[in-house]
Amino acid sequence: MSQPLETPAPDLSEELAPQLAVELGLRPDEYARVVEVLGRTPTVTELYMYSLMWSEHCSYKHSRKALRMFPNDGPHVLQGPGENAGVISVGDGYAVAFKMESHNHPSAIEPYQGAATGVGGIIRDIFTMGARPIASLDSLRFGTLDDPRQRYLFEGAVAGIGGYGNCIGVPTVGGEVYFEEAYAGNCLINAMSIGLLREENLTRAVAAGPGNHVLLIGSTTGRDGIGGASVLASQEFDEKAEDKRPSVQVGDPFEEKLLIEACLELLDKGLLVALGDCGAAGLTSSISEMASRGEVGVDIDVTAVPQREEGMRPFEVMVSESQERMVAVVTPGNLEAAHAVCGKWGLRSTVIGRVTDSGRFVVREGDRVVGDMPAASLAHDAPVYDPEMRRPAYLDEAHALDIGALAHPTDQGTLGETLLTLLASPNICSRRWIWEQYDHQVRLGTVILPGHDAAVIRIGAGTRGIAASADCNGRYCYLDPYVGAQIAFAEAARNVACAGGRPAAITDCLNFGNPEKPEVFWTFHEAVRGLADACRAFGVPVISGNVSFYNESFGQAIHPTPTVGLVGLVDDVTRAPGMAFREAGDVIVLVGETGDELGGSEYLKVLHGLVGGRPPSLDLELERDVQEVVLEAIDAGLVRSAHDCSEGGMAVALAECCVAGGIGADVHLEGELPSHAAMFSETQSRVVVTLAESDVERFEQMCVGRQVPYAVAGTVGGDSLALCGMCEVPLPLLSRAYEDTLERLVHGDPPVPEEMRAG
Amino acid sequence: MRFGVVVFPGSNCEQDVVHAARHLGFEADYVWHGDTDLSGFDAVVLPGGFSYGDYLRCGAVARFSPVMAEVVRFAAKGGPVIGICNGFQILCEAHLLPGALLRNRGLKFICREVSLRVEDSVCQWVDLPAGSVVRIPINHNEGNFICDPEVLKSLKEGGRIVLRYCDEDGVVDLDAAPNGALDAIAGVCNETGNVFGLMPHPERAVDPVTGRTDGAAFFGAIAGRVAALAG
Amino acid sequence: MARYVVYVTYKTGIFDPPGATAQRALVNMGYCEVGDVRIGKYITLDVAEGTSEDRVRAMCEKLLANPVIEDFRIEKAEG
Amino acid sequence: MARYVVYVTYKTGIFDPPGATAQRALVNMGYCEVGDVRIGKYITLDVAEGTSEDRVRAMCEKLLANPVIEDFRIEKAEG
Ligand SMILES: Nc1ncnc2c1ncn2[C@@H]1O[C@H](COP(=O)(O)OP(=O)(O)O)[C@@H](O)[C@H]1O
Ligand SMILES: [Mg+2]
Repeated sequence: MSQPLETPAPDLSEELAPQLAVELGLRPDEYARVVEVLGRTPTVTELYMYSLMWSEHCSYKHSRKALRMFPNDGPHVLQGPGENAGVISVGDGYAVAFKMESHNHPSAIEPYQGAATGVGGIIRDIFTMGARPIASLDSLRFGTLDDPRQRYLFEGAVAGIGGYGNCIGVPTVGGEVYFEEAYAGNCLINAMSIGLLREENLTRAVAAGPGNHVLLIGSTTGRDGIGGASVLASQEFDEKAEDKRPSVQVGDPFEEKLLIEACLELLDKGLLVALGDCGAAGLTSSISEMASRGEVGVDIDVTAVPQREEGMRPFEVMVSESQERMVAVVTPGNLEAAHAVCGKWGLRSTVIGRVTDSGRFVVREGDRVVGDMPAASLAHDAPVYDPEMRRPAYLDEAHALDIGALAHPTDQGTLGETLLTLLASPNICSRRWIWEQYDHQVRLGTVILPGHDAAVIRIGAGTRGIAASADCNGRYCYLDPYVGAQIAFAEAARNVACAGGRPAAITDCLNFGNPEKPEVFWTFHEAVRGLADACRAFGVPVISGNVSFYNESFGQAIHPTPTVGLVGLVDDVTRAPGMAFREAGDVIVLVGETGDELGGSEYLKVLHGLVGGRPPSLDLELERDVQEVVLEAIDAGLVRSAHDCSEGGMAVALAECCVAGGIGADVHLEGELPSHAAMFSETQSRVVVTLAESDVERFEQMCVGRQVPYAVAGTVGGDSLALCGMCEVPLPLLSRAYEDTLERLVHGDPPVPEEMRAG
Repeated sequence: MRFGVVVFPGSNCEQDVVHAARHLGFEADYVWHGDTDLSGFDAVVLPGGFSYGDYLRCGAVARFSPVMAEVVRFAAKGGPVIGICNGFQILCEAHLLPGALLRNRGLKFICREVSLRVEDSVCQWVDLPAGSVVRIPINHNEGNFICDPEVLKSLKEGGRIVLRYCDEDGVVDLDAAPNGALDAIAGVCNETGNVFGLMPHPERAVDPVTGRTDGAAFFGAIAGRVAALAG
Repeated sequence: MARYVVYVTYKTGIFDPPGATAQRALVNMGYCEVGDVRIGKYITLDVAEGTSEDRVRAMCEKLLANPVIEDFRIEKAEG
Repeated sequence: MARYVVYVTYKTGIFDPPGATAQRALVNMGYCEVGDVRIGKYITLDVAEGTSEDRVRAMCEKLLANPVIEDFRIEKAEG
């Protein structure tokens, strides 16, 4: 490491520095490491920069080791973890980049802006790779809606996601949402974005070429979000949250839309050496990461940065999290042209420094040096921890629950009512109220709209496409993080398979409590292990992801929530069936086998107010075979509709198919199970498929061929769902229970009185 | 037949309109909001999106783009102009069409396929018989059409109400527009019928792979009209 | 720098969806004493010393307000 | 009926995209004298006679303003 060219004038005493370090969230040993790296007492600017870059949020210091368990390679992988987003090849020279990220803590303070800027951030990660964002998904968790605060958070977050995504013209095509007490003090807002690019346009954020310019493009820099990375995302939530309000950031989707167009044009014209986005830790992270990846240095002058506010200190400029800013490296020869493109789109573009060969990150205010650090030490020398883990005691207690001993409905009347109660459960009912607030069609690519198992997006002009789904049942993960994480993967893959997609790769967003608590870290480690094993079994790599720790309030951690975002490849989008029952007379085949698995079920929660037992078991080989059969049949053009069976069990899955198709069905659920188990058990690896009668035999052969259990269980038709010997419920009742619930829960607003209207 | 699709900063449906037009076998190209030359275009499209972020008021800033003066001239000469969603809002702000579009009554953005009844109008962009029902998606936060009573009267008398929100059977409930629009109005045109503004997105209902094709009629109608004039 | 303040309000008779919704919400929250609620814009403009009110009026007529649905009022803020 | 007027503005330091966009638009339209533009809300509340300012303040804190990013000022209107 070459010696500092100029040492910054000290502005912190040896006594004060360690104190500031602690305030900024650095541990004493971490501070010592900073001093060691620098060989002197850090300046204020340097201390801020290290405290953010070495925060959990930026450095993954607690999770890094565990994440090495994930498989990252596969036949389609063009870019694995480590860049702003992962990229896979999807054929015909096309590739897709995708990633999921959390914005939990900002959203808990200001749901609209928190969720909106979360979308803005993940979108920037995508076009930074040279990809045009073509679809987003959102994965949400709140407390129960009887609490006004939760309704406020839910409404605000959905409005924010729509407000931002709709404006920039990226369709929000899917997602998931759960309402559970465990999230009351700490909602989860995870956003996933998918971008499309030509393989040859794949861009990486690697700075190069000493003498090249560092160009800041987009919005001005203000004091917003200062310290956001460490203060907001890496500390537990408690009453102190109130004081952290000033660091809320307001998103500007219009500026982002211009950034997308300008940056893609800049890359298209080959005007950039490198491109990076300003996310957590602002200029500090984007520039230090670019520099260290390229093994070069940078020299930045904060006075050159367009500032939104008077009298900002150098450290404020360096760590500000003002939104909608991008950093590019440009050769002197291309500077003119780069400015021109930005100007055309009405964007500011300013040279704020240059690339050097010193390997150092030099920060100056005019000609005064205020920071001089090894660039790589900021980005890569953060400590890596090996946290202690301990299996939580609550597990045995929860597993001990004797579900058989509970009172279960047996007669037709109560079984029917139970089905309606489950359909109207906030965790099962239609999410139409959400996705109708999202533009899910812009770009004309959405072939399967929200409301089915997975969204299908056409790619290019032909029939090729991708299917995407985001899934995680936190209750299963609470009861068994290993199996729960595997089920998150299995369900995402099953959803995609039901849309005719072959799983290609996943991204993830691992939401957990405080990793410094051994019990919490154990659940994290188990979940990662489970997810890694599931990925291996399916030969599906993890190409990107995000870890969000410290999701606790008043010492209470959320359910472990390792959300999986899976993208699959669809050869012919016109064959994607969707889940709606189509024509009277179509034959209903139930693929897979139902066991007595009510542990962690929605039935147990809604009917008995219990979260306990063991989650459903998962046989990865059976799961794979079931999905293969469904895919084979879809490819063969046999499948009229396909819907996987998840929360609420087979009865709910069948009801959803009826409601979606506006037609009834007559089904016989065979087996020795008691009715309530046959109807509501959440056994995995099950899919409801409908076919024309003439195709049933071929389909049966496919099942036999793969030794997949199946049952020809009934036919589509009529205006009620009849479960032979169990219950019969009229279609209108099913629809009302399923369709109206969410809106009613959020706001039973009366319609606007006539006299209040114009004219 | 060549459509000129104007691109304002923040437009986000321009590519969809061009795709739809070309899918239907017509020519279509982009017109940058800073340009002032519309020669060579048979019809002008102001596409959907969020021009200038829809900040201040939808369409308020876009209206001052250099290209708009030319659009006004083009329309005055009888040239066909269609404003879709944000484009409709821009046409109202530019006073090429009457009224204004307020926040949806429920204050929620709405993305949904709706039924629309074709009214008996002078609009050159429609050749479907009055009373026909088309299914087309809407996608907006400010589609709540409003105008004062005199204007409404003149719209009715002048056959300038082009589309109304209705149910599957074509029945219109004047107070039941999804966005609260006055008289369930979804689209209006100018006196001469060449300037047409509507909230629904016909370009989203053209390609069978992604759903219905009812939107094709609007492109077809104006193309037929232009071809006829060309003789 | 001089400062002008511009108040933009809906014309009477124009339905104001946010205002109406806020009114309903307040009543639902137990503030039954609330009658009409109207939500307009409150715009502060910092302009070069000596900028005339007529200039500001022109800005309002052209851009800041929509005469079809809105009225506006201009005030010179005390510097 | 009594009338209160509420002014809602972004806290200082909070970015105001609509204001910034309006500012740029005005400059592009030739009003180069325009510096900062901030756009807030101007709310008129008609309430029953005798409603106290404290009640109105509560309404603002609970609904009309977002205390996380906005400040508000209340005025009792004459008449
Ligand atoms: N937060 C959300 N945003 C957008 N779409 C959502 C959201 N939550 C659920 N959806 C959509 O609603 C449908 C049902 O969701 P879900 O019950 O999670 O499906 P599944 O059980 O098959 O995973 C899916 O199409 C999903 O994409
Ligand atoms: Mg599913």
